[in-house]
Amino acid sequence: MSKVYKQVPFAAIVPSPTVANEGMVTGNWRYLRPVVDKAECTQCKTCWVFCPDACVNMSADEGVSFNLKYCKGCGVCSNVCPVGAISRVPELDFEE
Amino acid sequence: MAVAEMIKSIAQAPEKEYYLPGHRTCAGCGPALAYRLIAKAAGKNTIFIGPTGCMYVANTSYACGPWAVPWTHAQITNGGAVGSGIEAAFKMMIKKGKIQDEFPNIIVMAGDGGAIDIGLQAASAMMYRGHDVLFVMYDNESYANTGIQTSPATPYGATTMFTPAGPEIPEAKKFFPKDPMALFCGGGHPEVKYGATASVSYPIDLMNKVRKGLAYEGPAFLHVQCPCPKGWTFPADRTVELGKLAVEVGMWFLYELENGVKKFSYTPKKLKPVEEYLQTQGRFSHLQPEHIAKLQAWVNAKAQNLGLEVPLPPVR
Amino acid sequence: MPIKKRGTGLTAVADAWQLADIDVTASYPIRPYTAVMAEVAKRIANGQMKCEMVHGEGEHAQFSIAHGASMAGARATTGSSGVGVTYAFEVYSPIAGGRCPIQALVGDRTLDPPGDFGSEHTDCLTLRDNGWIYGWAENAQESLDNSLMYFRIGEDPDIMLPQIVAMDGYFVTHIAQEYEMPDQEQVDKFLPPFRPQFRLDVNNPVIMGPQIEPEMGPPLEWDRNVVMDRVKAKIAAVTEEFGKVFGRKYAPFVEEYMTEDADMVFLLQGAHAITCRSAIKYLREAGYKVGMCRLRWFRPFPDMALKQILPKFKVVGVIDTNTSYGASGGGGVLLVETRAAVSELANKPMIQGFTSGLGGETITHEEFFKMAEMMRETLRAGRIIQDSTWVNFNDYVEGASEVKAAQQEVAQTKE
Amino acid sequence: MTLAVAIDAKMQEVTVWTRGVTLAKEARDTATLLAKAGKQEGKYVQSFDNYVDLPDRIGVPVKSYARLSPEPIETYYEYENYHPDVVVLAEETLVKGNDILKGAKPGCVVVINTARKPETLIKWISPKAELPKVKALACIDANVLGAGVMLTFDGTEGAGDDTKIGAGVGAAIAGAVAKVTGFVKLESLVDIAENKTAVRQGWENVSIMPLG
Repeated sequence: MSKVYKQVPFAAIVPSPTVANEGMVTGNWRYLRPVVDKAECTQCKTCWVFCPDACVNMSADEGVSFNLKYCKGCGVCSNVCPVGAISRVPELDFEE
Repeated sequence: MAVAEMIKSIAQAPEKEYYLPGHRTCAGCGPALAYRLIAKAAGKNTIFIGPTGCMYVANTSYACGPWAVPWTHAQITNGGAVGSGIEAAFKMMIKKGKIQDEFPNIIVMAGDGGAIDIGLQAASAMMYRGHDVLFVMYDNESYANTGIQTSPATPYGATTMFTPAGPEIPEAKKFFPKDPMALFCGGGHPEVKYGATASVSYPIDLMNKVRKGLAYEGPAFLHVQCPCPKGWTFPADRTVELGKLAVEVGMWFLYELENGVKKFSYTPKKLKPVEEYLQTQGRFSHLQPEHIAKLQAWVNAKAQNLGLEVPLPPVR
Repeated sequence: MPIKKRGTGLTAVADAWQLADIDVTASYPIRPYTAVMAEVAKRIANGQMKCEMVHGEGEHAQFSIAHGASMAGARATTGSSGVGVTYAFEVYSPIAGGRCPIQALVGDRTLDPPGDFGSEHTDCLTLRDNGWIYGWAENAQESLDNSLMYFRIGEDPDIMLPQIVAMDGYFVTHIAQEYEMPDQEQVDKFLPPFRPQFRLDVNNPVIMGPQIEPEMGPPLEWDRNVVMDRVKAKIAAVTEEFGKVFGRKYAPFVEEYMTEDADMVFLLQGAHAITCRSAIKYLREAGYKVGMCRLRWFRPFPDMALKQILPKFKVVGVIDTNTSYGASGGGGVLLVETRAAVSELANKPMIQGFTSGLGGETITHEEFFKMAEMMRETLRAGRIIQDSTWVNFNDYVEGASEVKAAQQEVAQTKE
Repeated sequence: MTLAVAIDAKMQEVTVWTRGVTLAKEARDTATLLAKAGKQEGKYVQSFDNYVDLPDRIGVPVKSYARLSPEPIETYYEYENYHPDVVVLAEETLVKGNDILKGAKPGCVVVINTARKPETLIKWISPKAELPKVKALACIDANVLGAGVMLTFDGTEGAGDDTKIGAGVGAAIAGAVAKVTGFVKLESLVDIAENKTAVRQGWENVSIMPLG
């Protein structure tokens, strides 16, 4: 066999992920990054509930943060925010 | 019916995710949001059946998937049948003591094509036979996975790859959509005790309807409107906004049919003109006033048929 | 204790399913396979069987229901006939590719048009490229025995493939005959419970059947290809073990009848073998050195066995009870497969094709005599005179009447 | 057996990276324009979308391809441009987090639709090991030229594209590519593109940073 194929498990049955699907990392889809203004944020969780990609994280200490490894930058969070606390900033304005 | 634990607010919504980050759905995908909320409401003891459609192809590209619970593919034709077989198997294997599992929540996540077009026969038979399965029709109003083609859920007047507008057919799509609630829950499937419409823009309502449907023994049906930024042609950040607007203009109605009794989950004070909704989407950009009037008349008739007692916009 | 019973191939398979303690079966009525489901329904109603019987709304649904049940970890069955078999076509590959070892009973029926209840093998042969394993039984006993052997082979962790217990409609499905229903203890010894490595289990979640990239396809298909070699080895082992447990010995791949000194043989599968054996008896008395090779499996095709067996003969008359319009040689599927199996042998026999028994016609003694006569013509000529012969349509000899006369003479002298 | 042969040795491969759905038509137009212009100049050409990227999803990185050769193209049915001579990014952020130089030929050129300077973008280009192969990095701010973005499903999934070819920013990007690479003449592009001004502006406004 000269060509090395991508191997797939028996009958293409693959284990379910537990935290995130490492097989499809979508952070490089984003060209506008969501940025939360923590002073404005009321922690109402509206952005959290509406994120199609489950990329909004909430914590009592940190408040709202985004899973930038997977966030596609759709902007739904910014659109639904009742207090306008989430802005969308060009991704290339950030080094990382 | 087991008593479903209801969610009263966003703050009470379960934290745990079962539809995880990492899928090839569009930025701002309505159906992906539906999947996430449904998985969240259903919880760990759940098995999903995914007939072919966007929520199969986009979610499982490639040789992986975003579900933390068991998931299996079904053909676009046979979600209802595969769901039936799984349910029958669990019932019998538990009865015989061959497995120690708790009977799981079994959810078929069919798109509009997999629910009311090519998959209609299997869905209908599953409901007729009374399988304890929640059949969800995530409705993005087209065959989206193949690049946006008309389905029986595509609204009158929408352009798709198969219904372009042109001088001979200025309105694009000519037919009015099927009514899935009438098809499945209009009395024709006596085993279906619970059916509801929902929208990704009303997440608490959606999650509670999932739980209610699952709590009923026997088949339940959920018709979820899922705005599709690609197919409807609108900016991806407006998905939730458009789902709400659909309800405000009467292009979507939120209600339940529980043991034959209809109950509206939310009603606007008055319906806004449908034109406000049409303007937001590229798929309607070609419509002429006579087409808009025809659509308004359809909305008004539907509101009246459903018994929605609010002021309706004039048909011009 | 095994029970002597009187019944059809359908009741015999129902017995096998009962003994195998199937969990789910999916039904839809179509002649002539229907009664196996009626039989299961009765046994569920009277408590003999514990099984969910799901009334599919068509064959596509039947196979899909069984597929779902199998993914959940259940032993599941279904069945069909004729256009019902082809209606389900979409789902055969997903079931086999998903490695779900469900079992189906197919009672053959001619495909439309026009409506015809009689047996042709075409229905079941159409799905030969989908990765199912199957073969034809010639009577009720073999139907039952095949069902048990197929479960054992198909559910083997090294195999995991769906199976079809095929049988000729009417002949095997409807004619009551004597057979033995094995003892539960024997079956439990032979057939372990179905315990798949993967099933839909919330405590060990998996994703079944995701999309793949084009370059992931070939390895998966390679796996589905090479498993067929493992099936062949498993067939040999399981058939032998079956004989030890139940006392009925079958040839694993090809049953030979009166082939020791034969210079020509009929090659066929299914119910017509019974008439064939009888016809051979008369042909032998009339001086024909003829025998029979009956295929016990069609997929995987017993090519290795045929490579060993067929060089013993000079002429092989392949009898196709099916159509494959436009196929190489102008005959049916068996002709093409048989020729391909021995094509590379230096000492291969001449292989001629017969199409007979279409539309559920019986293949009569006279027709076997005619075919033997034509095979003898081939033998004398030392070449294939006519590529494929549809018996009664383009026969090229008039010898059948002579054979019949000889047969009557023999019969008279016996009296 | 391997034969020491040079298959398609003279073929030039252009890979246009873009965003699914929203910018798909513009990238396809860039590839189509370059192929059509090449054809007009007597070359053998192909253009196609990356099949595995389809169906495209909003935001997902996808590719369109053009291939031009003075000789008949021998690797006629391939999924990708495996060895691009030119890598075009129809949207600037694609430079971050995508292996855009994978398989690139030595002496290849990168063209990015951006208002930023080449110097600021170069740090994101990957794989880093391939960077020495890049001859020049060119930037064209096509978005400010006013051509706009066409949004249509026409031309996807192998369908014919009856909408205007080269009406939007894709035309300006094509002009820039032509200037940087010399693969096709400006006149050929102007001749076939719907928005001729955009093509010229792309040609004129592209800024080139030589590398290596």
